[in-house]
Amino acid sequence: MAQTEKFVLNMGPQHPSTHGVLQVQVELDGENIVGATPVMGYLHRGIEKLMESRTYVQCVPYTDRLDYVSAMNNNLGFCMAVEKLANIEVPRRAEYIRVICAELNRIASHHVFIGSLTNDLGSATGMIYAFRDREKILDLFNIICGARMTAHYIRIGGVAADAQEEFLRDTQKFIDYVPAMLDEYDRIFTGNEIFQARMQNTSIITKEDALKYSMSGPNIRASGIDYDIRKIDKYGAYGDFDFEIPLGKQGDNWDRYIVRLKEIQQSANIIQQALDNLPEGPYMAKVPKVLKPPKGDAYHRVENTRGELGFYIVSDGSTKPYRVHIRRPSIVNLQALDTMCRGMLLADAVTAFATIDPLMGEVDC
Amino acid sequence: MHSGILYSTAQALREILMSLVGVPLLVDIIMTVICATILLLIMATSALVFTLGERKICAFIQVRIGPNRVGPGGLLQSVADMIKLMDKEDIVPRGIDKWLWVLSPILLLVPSALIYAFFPFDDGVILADVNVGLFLLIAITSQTVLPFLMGGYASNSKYSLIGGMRTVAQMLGYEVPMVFALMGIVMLTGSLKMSAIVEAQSNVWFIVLQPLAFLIYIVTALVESNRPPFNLVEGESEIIAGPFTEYTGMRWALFFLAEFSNLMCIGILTTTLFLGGWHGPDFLPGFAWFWIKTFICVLFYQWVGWTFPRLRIDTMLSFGWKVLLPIALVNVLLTGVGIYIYNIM
Amino acid sequence: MGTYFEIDKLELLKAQFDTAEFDAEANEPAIYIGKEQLLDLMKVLRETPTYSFDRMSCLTAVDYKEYFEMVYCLYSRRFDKWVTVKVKLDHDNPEVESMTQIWEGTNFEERETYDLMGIKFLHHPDLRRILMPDNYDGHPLQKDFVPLEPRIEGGVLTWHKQKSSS
Amino acid sequence: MWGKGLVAGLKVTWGHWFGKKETVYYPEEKLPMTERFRGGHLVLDDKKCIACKLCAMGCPNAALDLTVSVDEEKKRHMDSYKHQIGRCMYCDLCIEACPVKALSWDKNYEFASYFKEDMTYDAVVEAKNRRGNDE
Repeated sequence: MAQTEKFVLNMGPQHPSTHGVLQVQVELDGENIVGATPVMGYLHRGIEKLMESRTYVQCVPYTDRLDYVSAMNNNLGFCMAVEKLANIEVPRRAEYIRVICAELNRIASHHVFIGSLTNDLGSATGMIYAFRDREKILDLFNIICGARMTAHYIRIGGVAADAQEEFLRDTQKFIDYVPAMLDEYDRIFTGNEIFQARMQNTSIITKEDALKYSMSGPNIRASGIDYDIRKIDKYGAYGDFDFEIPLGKQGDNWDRYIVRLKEIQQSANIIQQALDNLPEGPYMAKVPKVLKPPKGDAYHRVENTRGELGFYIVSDGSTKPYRVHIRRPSIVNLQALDTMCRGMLLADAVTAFATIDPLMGEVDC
Repeated sequence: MHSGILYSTAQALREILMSLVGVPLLVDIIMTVICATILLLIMATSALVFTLGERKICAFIQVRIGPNRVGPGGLLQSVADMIKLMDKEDIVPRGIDKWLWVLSPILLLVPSALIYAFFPFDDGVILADVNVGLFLLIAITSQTVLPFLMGGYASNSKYSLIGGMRTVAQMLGYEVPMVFALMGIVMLTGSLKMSAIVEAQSNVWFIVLQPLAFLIYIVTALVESNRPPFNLVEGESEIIAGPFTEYTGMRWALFFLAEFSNLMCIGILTTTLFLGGWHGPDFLPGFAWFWIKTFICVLFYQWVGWTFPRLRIDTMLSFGWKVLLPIALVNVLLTGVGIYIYNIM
Repeated sequence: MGTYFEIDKLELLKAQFDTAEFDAEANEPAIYIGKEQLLDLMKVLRETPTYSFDRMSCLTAVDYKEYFEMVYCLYSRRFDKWVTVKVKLDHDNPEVESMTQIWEGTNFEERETYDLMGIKFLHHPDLRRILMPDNYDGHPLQKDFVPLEPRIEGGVLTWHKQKSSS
Repeated sequence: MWGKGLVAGLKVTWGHWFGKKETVYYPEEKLPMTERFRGGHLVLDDKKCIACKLCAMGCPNAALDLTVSVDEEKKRHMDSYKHQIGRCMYCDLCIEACPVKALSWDKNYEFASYFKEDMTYDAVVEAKNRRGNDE
């Protein structure tokens, strides 16, 4: 007699579409998913422990390796936490340059999102187009700090070097290119009926679920919750800029994609304002060569491309942090994976991995 | 009765052989062997050409240069690929169903090779111009389901199994609209004979008379040959490579060969059934027109494949059964009405 | 950054919970609470409409050698307020109520804290190691942690105490 | 109408099919490296170097292995300057730490090697070789 049976499919850690080394144990009933359990730790490097034996200044390059496609945002989070701990006032120009870099990196990170999403949907061409445009931003980073991904540009007290004319000019060129770029994405991805059919009404995260799982970043905004730390906390120079927070309607894969597309637009908007009003002045505060923050602890969070990135630093008064904890958005967002995949098809699971946009460097820390 | 360079050459060859051997049966056998060899060579060459073509076109669409190291402009890249594939270690995974696993790639190649016998390459140049040509052709192409399923089942891998099941679902699902779409052509021609179908297009190509059938055929052909956006069988971001996940080296190359042979098949079929086969203005010989049209079709299929994302299995199946099949049936009805009106007039 | 929780409300909480303490002199005083009353305090913080701390922003533990300290950073989206709750735990047997009973989204963070710091969360739905290998013995973020040596035994990766290095 | 988006997508790829390509023929054609580019070997100006070891102290990963000798006149000399590229994360902290600006990158990113040992080199030796070539 014929009978059917559920089976477990181990997707990853070596699989074409698991974004690094994420392993997901998918329980399948035919092609229907009845459960998905993420298994992590393949990229665990112990950055929190490493930081305990490095001085504050030496810790900064390690934050590059957390979320390696938006290194600038990680630098920013760590540096701001240390500045809060040590009461360092950052010069205005440095704040603006930080915003420019962080927003450029947000766009670059969303390029990776679009690229990997389209690749997972089966259109390798889309990936190349997104990465082609990301390359322009990486070239900008190469100009300003000499590295493309692991920037280590934002430092405690300011930035590593002043932004050159060349950088500002090329950034302006890129910002002018953004509308054409988004138009091309609209024509090849957004307007495409197959994309729409693949993504609309799949892997829905409701408002309640998004709050329940403490999600953050574009993922929670796609569910329609207005929660953007740039707007709430107005850290750094973000208070000076006028920008909107794009929100999704129902929290399906399509909304998560559209929210990120619109965020590219808003980031470009912020960069434009920052470029127009870039103040003159020093790019680095006076930071003692041997940084010894007073005893105590500080928690500071920034809006990383993937959500709420927090650094909790405990100082014992020495040159090295006593304890650093990193609140990584990716690992928290991953908790929703099971809810997203349940009841969907195997192909939707791949889309769900892509739209939740976890980065294993950050998940495993 | 037939004209064209290829046909005259074949006739001349036959006469020479006749004078040499003298036994008609033996000459027939020799001629068949020669034809079969040429067809197999065409198939192998198509794989070589299309490997490079696919990679170059994909690169051009993706604003890249593409392979450019081997030979001038990367022309010999596919040769290098072949040598690499032959050179590779033949990994036989543990726990497989050995016989099915080994047979699957070989069996897959058989139908892909067989259908070349029914293609009219030029006026009178057709290996087996049987009365039920189109019918046989469809019957043989649908045999590709089995090797895929065999490979998927025998590999003892969950990815392969899912891929195998998908093959069955999609190939069977799209066979039906395809047959009904081609029905219109058969109604117009009044024959299943391939040469008759081409002959019927000497004045008007069937793409003009059967635009609906043409669109349906394009979609179903992409599905039947596992081309993107319908390459669910090997959907590499979901199930890695479907039935060929566990194959390496030459075994994998056979799948590869079958895939490119299928790609050329659908190009040839589109040409033969809708684009007038070898018909064309007189300044070029028939077979040249045939190949030009085929290549344009293949380029079109590759262009489509490299632009669109993959469909999901449920969307694809419901599209086949709920959209394409009704349209195909309507097309049959319209064709019937059209023929009736034409006959009255 | 939103503002910190007001002192007078902290006083209110202190009156409500007898183990609650805070340093009134400090800039942004954290509430210290006994681990028995932690769950109740958190429930009050989350559910009282005038507090409504609906987001557990950060959950972690610090090893102070004599004791462990759990740190919870709560954020109220409604009032844009912060509060830090701290619990001191015994170093020998660190156990604390799991926050998944109130915030389900702390699941992975608690698993991580358990994995790296060795704190056991009571009533946690799925307390397993998350980053380290399942057969690992030890908690890397503890201050007296000594890395284990990987060895392959019978095709399985196992972990062993290092021989006292000379 | 259904299918409009598909045609629009096809138009985009058609445009790129015959459009300008973004990649270059790499070994023949190289992209220029920027002024601040961090990568390659460390170039030590051994005339300027005062052997203060600040660079090694600034290194987060202990990628620099220096030996310093002191001569009769209490002058410090850099005897060897081992840079382990395998440990280096190109954070630029060593170069920024240098009080006399004796360090810089040579910006040559093509230093892949078959053996791990080949990735460690001595900047003092390289500096001497360079001087030898110049003279």
